[in-house]
Amino acid sequence: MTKTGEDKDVTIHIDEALCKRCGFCIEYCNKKVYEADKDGMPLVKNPEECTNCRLCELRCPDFAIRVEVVNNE
Amino acid sequence: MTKTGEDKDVTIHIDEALCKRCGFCIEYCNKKVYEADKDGMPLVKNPEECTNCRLCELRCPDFAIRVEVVNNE
Amino acid sequence: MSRPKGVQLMEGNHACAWGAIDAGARFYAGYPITPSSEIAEVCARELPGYGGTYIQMEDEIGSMAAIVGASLSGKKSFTATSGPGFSLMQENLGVGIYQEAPCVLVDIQRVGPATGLATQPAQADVMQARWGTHGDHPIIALSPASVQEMYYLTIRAFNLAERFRSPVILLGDQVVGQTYENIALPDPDSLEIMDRKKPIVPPEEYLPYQYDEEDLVPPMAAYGDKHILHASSTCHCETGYSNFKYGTNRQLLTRLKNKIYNYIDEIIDVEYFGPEDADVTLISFGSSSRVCKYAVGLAEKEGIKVNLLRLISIWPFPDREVQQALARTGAAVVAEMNQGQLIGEVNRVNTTNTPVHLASGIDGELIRPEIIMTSIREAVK
Amino acid sequence: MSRPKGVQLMEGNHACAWGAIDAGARFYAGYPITPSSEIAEVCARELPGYGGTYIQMEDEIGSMAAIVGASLSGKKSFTATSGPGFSLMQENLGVGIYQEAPCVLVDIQRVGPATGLATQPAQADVMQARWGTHGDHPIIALSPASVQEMYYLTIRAFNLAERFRSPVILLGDQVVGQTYENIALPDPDSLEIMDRKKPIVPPEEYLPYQYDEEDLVPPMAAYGDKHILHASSTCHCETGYSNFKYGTNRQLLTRLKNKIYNYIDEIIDVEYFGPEDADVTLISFGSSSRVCKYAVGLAEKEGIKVNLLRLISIWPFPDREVQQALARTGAAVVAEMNQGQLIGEVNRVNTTNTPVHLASGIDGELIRPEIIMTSIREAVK
Amino acid sequence: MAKSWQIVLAGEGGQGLILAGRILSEAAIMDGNNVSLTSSYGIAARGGYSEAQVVISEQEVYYPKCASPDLVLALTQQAYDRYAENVSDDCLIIYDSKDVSNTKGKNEAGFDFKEALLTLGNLKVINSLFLGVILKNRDIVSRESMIESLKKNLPPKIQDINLKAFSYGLDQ
Amino acid sequence: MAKSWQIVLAGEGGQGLILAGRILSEAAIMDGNNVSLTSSYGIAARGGYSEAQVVISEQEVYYPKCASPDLVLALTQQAYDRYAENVSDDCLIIYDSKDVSNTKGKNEAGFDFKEALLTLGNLKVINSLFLGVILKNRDIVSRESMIESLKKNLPPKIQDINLKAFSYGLDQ
Amino acid sequence: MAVKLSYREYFKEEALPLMWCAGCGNGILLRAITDALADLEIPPHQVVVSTGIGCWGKADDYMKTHGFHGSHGRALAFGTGIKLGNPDLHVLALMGDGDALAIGGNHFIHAARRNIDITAIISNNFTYGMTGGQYSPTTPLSYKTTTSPVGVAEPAFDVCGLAEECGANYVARSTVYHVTQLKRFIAAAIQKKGFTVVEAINTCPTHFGRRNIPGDSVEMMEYVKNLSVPKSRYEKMDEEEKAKHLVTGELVNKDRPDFLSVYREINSVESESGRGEGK
Amino acid sequence: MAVKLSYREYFKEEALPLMWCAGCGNGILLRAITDALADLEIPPHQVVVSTGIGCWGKADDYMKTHGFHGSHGRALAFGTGIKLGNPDLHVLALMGDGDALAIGGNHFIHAARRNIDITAIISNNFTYGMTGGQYSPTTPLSYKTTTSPVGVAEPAFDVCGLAEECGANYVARSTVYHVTQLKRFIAAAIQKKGFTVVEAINTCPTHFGRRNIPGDSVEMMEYVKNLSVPKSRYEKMDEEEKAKHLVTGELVNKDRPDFLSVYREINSVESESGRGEGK
Ligand SMILES: Cc1ncc(C[n+]2csc(CCOP(=O)(O)OP(=O)(O)O)c2C)c(N)n1
Ligand SMILES: Cc1ncc(C[n+]2csc(CCOP(=O)(O)OP(=O)(O)O)c2C)c(N)n1
Ligand code: SF4
Ligand code: SF4
Ligand code: SF4
Ligand code: SF4
Ligand code: SF4
Ligand code: SF4
Ligand SMILES: [Mg+2]
Ligand SMILES: [Mg+2]
Repeated sequence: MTKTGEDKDVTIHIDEALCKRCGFCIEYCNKKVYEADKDGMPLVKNPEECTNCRLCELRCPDFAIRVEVVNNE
Repeated sequence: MTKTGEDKDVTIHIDEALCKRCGFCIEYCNKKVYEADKDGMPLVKNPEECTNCRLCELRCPDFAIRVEVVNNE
Repeated sequence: MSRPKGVQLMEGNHACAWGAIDAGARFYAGYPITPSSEIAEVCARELPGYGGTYIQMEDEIGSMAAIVGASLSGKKSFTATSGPGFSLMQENLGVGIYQEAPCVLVDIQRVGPATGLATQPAQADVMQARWGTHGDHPIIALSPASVQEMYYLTIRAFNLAERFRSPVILLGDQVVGQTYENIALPDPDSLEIMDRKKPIVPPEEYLPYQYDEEDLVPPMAAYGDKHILHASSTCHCETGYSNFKYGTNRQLLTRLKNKIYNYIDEIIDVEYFGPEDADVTLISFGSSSRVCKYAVGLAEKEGIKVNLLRLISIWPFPDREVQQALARTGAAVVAEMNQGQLIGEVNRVNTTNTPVHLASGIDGELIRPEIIMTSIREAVK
Repeated sequence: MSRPKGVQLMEGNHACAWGAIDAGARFYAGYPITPSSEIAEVCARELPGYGGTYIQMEDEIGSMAAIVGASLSGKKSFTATSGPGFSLMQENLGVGIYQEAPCVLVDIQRVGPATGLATQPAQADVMQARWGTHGDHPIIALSPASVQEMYYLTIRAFNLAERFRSPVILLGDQVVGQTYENIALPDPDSLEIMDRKKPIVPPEEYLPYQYDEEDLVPPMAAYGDKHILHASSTCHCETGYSNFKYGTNRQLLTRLKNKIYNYIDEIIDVEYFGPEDADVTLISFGSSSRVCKYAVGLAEKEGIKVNLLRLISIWPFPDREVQQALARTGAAVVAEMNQGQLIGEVNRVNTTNTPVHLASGIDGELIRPEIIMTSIREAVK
Repeated sequence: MAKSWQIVLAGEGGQGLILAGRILSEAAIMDGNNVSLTSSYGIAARGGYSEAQVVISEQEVYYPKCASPDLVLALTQQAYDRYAENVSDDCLIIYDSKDVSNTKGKNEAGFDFKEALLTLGNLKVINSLFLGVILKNRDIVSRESMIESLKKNLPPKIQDINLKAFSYGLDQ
Repeated sequence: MAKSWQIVLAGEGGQGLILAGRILSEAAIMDGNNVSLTSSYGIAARGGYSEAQVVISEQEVYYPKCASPDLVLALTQQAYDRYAENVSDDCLIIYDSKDVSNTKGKNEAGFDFKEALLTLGNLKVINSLFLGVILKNRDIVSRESMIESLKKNLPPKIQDINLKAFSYGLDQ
Repeated sequence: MAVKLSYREYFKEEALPLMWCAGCGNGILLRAITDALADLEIPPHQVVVSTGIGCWGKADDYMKTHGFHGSHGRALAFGTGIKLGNPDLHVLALMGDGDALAIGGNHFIHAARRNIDITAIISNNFTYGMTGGQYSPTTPLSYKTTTSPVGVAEPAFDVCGLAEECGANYVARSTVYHVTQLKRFIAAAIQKKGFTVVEAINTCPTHFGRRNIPGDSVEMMEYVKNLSVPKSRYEKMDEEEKAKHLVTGELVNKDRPDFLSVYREINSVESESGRGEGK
Repeated sequence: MAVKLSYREYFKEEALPLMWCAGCGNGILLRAITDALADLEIPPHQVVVSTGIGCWGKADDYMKTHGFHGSHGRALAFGTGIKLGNPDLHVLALMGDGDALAIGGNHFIHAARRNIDITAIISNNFTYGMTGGQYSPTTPLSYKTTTSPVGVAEPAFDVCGLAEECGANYVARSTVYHVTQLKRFIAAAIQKKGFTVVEAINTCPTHFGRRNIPGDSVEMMEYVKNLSVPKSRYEKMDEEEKAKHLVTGELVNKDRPDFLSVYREINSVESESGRGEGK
């Protein structure tokens, strides 16, 4: 149920079961990381652009996004 | 029950049954028209000083004072 | 939206609002609460078109206050709420009773206490409707069982309010409030509408609480009339002004009670359903009573003869009718959506010591026929 | 002022406040109202010295809310009011019942409805105490008849609140509240004081509404404890969190009722006065019951043998005790300062069809002995 | 039956009737009795009718009001009228002979409180004065207890004048 | 006994179940019947379980709920499970064959609503579609009334596509 | 013949004597109100006084206009229904500080926000007089009352500031000492459409005075007099001085449309555009 | 070992999915609160959330701290008892605009006046979401709701202005769009003693949005974003422009002593001077 866009040091998890297709993440990512599928579900299309600002996670009203830094440990 | 201080054109009626001896009329008449008897009841002592400002009537909390202009009709 | 014409599918709450409008209500004050809010919504939309006013108050206390105020200004006024709001309205309901302000309070019951189950039905405000406000007071309450009755009993509530100069409670529940059923609104001109008695004496002679001996109800001026209306929440005499003399209180409380209890036959409204001779009598009201009718059929299939006494008016309690029903049949079941409220009243008048069983629906849904059947079976055991 | 020592002349309201303090109350929230305000005044003066807090809220709604909140923070808390305020407290009283927040609500009854006679006694909130808040709920209420009892029953109210995890109502009236009588406060150490059960499981295992089967009462953590306390006014399961599953509501309402009604013997408290065999049994409570004792003597002089069943606890209603009393004597008089409230309950349990007369004191003063005597004479006719 | 007293102190607000009731009640408690003290007053915050009722008994007090007073103090005509018709013949009425003019004349004693107060030189000690007068007429409580109660209930600086007023009443 | 129908439309929020109940009910009224329509939904504002119950009868409707449904539409597994076990054998269950996988298999009909909707080219007409499927299986109301009711309850600009969906359901 | 009306047209003389204590300013305020009504020549039957519960709440007993004596704190809520029930009425809500700002605070702020056409006349005596002198939301910090025997721990509301913040059209403060000013403000408030507030600083020698002001009624009146300062002087004070005083004068005077005007306008636009077909 | 806490210490993950609608900002606000608590490293058992009744009032269902879910509009009144019952607690009152300002308005102004040490976090979505979208005291004038089908006739409260007028120590406004600012304000409010208010302008696409904002959740969020302007920009606006916007930022930040400090000080002075002899 989790879509992962993996690149550089950031992983973005989207919990499809939690996502209610509000479109906030898609609209408000400055880096246009997301795109909507035909159902309105966000797909991680440009993970390489992600700056790990985590605003999408904080703005997701349904706790459906997790932005994780992987290589930073 | 009504004490009358008559002079010039002003008559001052005080309803003794209504008066609760608060002392406002005595204290706040600029012309010192009233004096207290030993019970605290206002007596019209200097009616000739009265300017008919009617403040004592308006400030009497018990509707006990009536200041009337007699000769003005 | 205009007044619905012809046979309609209509929600009970909408039927209530239209009943009020047809009864002449021109003022609604309320505070939204599930499952009653649709009444407010219809009023907000429709009243301006009738020259009336909708106001959403800051809370239910203010809502009840506003309808009492508007009543004294000569308007037919009402409010609608549910349990939590009903609790908040109690103080000013008492003011309305005491000042004899005709108005209607609609309580669409849901599961309580507290927030409980906000969207689910119950009938657990029955005793509160009678006793919720402090001090001695009578009350009139009606209990509709269908969308049809939401309409007609709302009109009746206004009529009784005007007739008795008293707040009247329409005690619905989530089922009758939010079920959609077919209904045809009648021609408004065909309705019998009552209006408060106005004073006939000249203004100088008018005493707002001087009552007619014939019915104990004082003719009622409105604010703005030359007949001066003084209404007080404090013990008062015929003048309406406070009066603390020995005897005034007894006189006032006694009249307030008698003006209703002496004319109880104008209020009491019950329905008998099923065979006259039965093994068990069901006693019920509101949406539960429909399920009772259904259960009468089920019981028949099981070979048990059951009839139903449905209380359409529940306060004042129809002592005589219940007593007779208890005496006639050897066993009774009270079906209600609570832990046992009306059953206390039934037992109060149960001079025949008829065994009375409780069918108690507290599952946050319309009481299931099976619950009633279980009690019926117990009763004939 | 320090704690009064020795035999004292003390007002009932003061005795109530001292009872609360001696019971361990350390939080009072209220809104002044005649004839209860002296309770607030003593608390305002004394609580700080006991490390407690007095707060005057903006209204009675807030007062009731605050004592429920403080209760969950681990404090014994209470409020005092009279009719109008009692009406306003009903909604949040229901929250306290539902969340099982031990606390005490003192209602010093005056004449209602509405403002009525603010300084005069009545006992017309009896039924309101039982049914004033919406929805199904049980309640415990005690009714003191003297300054002494204002003290001791306040302590008992707190003890019952803690024992049953429930709000308890002390239903006084203007007479017991504002009469001065001789009283000696006992050594506080000599008193039996109950405290709520605390959880014994480790914090991770604690479920705030998981109850002990033995008494149906859940052990109670306090806010600030590592045992997380979640209290909800919405239908909830053992976790305290909202739960809307079929069955949860029935389970919760049933437990709330049973936790009290299954242990009713720990609550019921009555006094028998006068000869065992009598022509008439008086049934009364609170200040009226004192007048009944007086009337017992008057009747004796007239050659009528009268005894009294005094209800010290009035809710839950002592069905059995009243039933027995009605069965034992052939006639009963219910004496109360209202238009007939307790008498309804008496009749509810009157399976012997004993004639029950009402002695109704609604003159805004302590019921006169003569009113009771008239009913006694009627009863023996 | 056990010894008991029902005393009504009636007049108007500001005459210290309720304080007097308290002083009398506490004295009775010192004597070892049970006491009920109730008071009532009209809605008017000041002035207007006011009264205190004291029931004193060796037994438990059931009815805390004075159903059949043994003694009524009436400082105004209104107070007098309220009771004169209804009390039993055994009840002593002490009334203010200046304020109360219509009296029935049986088992009662007039007293000129105003004059006594002028003699005492203080208008505010009326309650100590009438307590003295009452005790002079009826031994409701012991004089020692009364004096102790007066001391307990009055601020030190006005105790002397009040005790003097009390003695004065007692001596009339 | 008089002719009567108990129909349950069950699924989740957003599937237009309650509007469908309304359309069905109004059609039944046009046919001259009595109707009760009730709906219930979970506390979740969106998504979550949702259902409409329609009782249609020539007689007065006493019990406004479906005590023994004649037809259940189940658009989700949850909806199916809620009823499958409890309904009588006479009750027809129409279920979404894509969403509902565990079925009991007796007196029931699966239908692939999603596919039909894709064919129709509009995901929002599901309620008109299933009303068609229902009418195809059981003559609850007349087709004329149903069409009139659909027209009455839908905004003009989406009427055509909904009527198309209804016919599509009816033809399957 | 335009005879000037007297306050006696509104004042119920036969109800004298007033129930209030000696030195209580309620009578002065009552006189100012009835004088203002007389000046405005509003027929008594076009006036409704809606009173709260409290000493000041007893004012209706002395008024010959229409009267409503409701529950504590709700004068504005009842008044809202009265006004909307008959928009031609002049509705005066007579409230104590407890009525208006303790239990009734919510109605107060909402009435101001809505700008309902009612005149609130608040007797602020800094205490709950009727119930025996407990502290109120206007009792000055650290003052003594029966429920703050060592001093109240809560700062007081600025009644006029609150009314202004919430949107009242007219807000003025005067005192029972400044009787002519008081009457003037009351008359102005009644004339103004929308929600209007006159706060009258009042004496309560019996309770507030007794515990805080050594002396008698006159001392209490002196306190009221000295507490209040006109805007011109107030503005020149430093913060510390300001905190010890209350500014008097007309503090707000504007003409936002009142609730009913807005309500009617909004709803008529609509019915013109075809909805609200009901007759 | 000082491991930085995660919002998961406060957030009840097992309660997911949230009951709120798609595009409802309540979840964003919840995240901001739990993040703020984590930043402040306050142990969960020292926190009580007191919620009202409404969509936002359901927030306690998702919190692992102590929780109180009371009656509509009373979160602050229950919270006052909770706080005074155990002054060591951090009490957060989570209220909708209806909770805080309609039925609960009185508790709000009094809590601010008293300066009771509670943090009020208000989700202002301009409507009663839970009951189906009726107008609230923050619905902007002339906007449509189910009970104002042609537009509401009442002007809206300025929530922050009201809090300031009544005396709150800290008042800030942000939006669910400005998530980092929102968290910062919440953290500051929790840290500050006394009554503190954070107003979070929120989305309600289902009700407020549906009737007033053509489009979907994103359009609703755009509305919220565009409605709000920072202080610096706001101050440069003319009155007309101001009326169409809501200023965001920290609007009040001061340090009046809180209620309990004053209460304790006043009462201790007294007990030193000999009264309050009770143990
Ligand atoms: C619901 C309710 N709570 C409390 C009271 C008791 N009560 C009567 S008047 C009053 C306060 C009066 O104060 P205020 O409004 O300032 O008027 P004042 O007496 O000072 O003129 C209170 C608390 C009541 N009557 N009703
Ligand atoms: C006393 C009472 N009145 C009314 C209600 C019904 N009610 C529940 S939530 C609510 C309003 C919710 O609006 P708001 O506080 O703004 O929260 P939102 O749902 O918008 O988050 C109302 C009126 C209630 N539960 N209790
Ligand atoms: S913000 Fe969250 S809920 Fe909204 S579309 Fe993105 S992942 Fe889904
Ligand atoms: S973390 Fe920032 S940049 Fe990365 S996807 Fe989210 S919003 Fe876009
Ligand atoms: S002002 Fe009035 S009441 Fe006061 S002393 Fe003068 S006359 Fe008497
Ligand atoms: S009218 Fe004026 S001058 Fe004359 S007595 Fe009165 S206050 Fe004094
Ligand atoms: S108590 Fe105070 S406000 Fe009340 S009448 Fe007396 S002086 Fe006036
Ligand atoms: S109705 Fe509005 S506030 Fe409620 S959950 Fe839906 S979007 Fe959120
Ligand atoms: Mg006051
Ligand atoms: Mg909201």
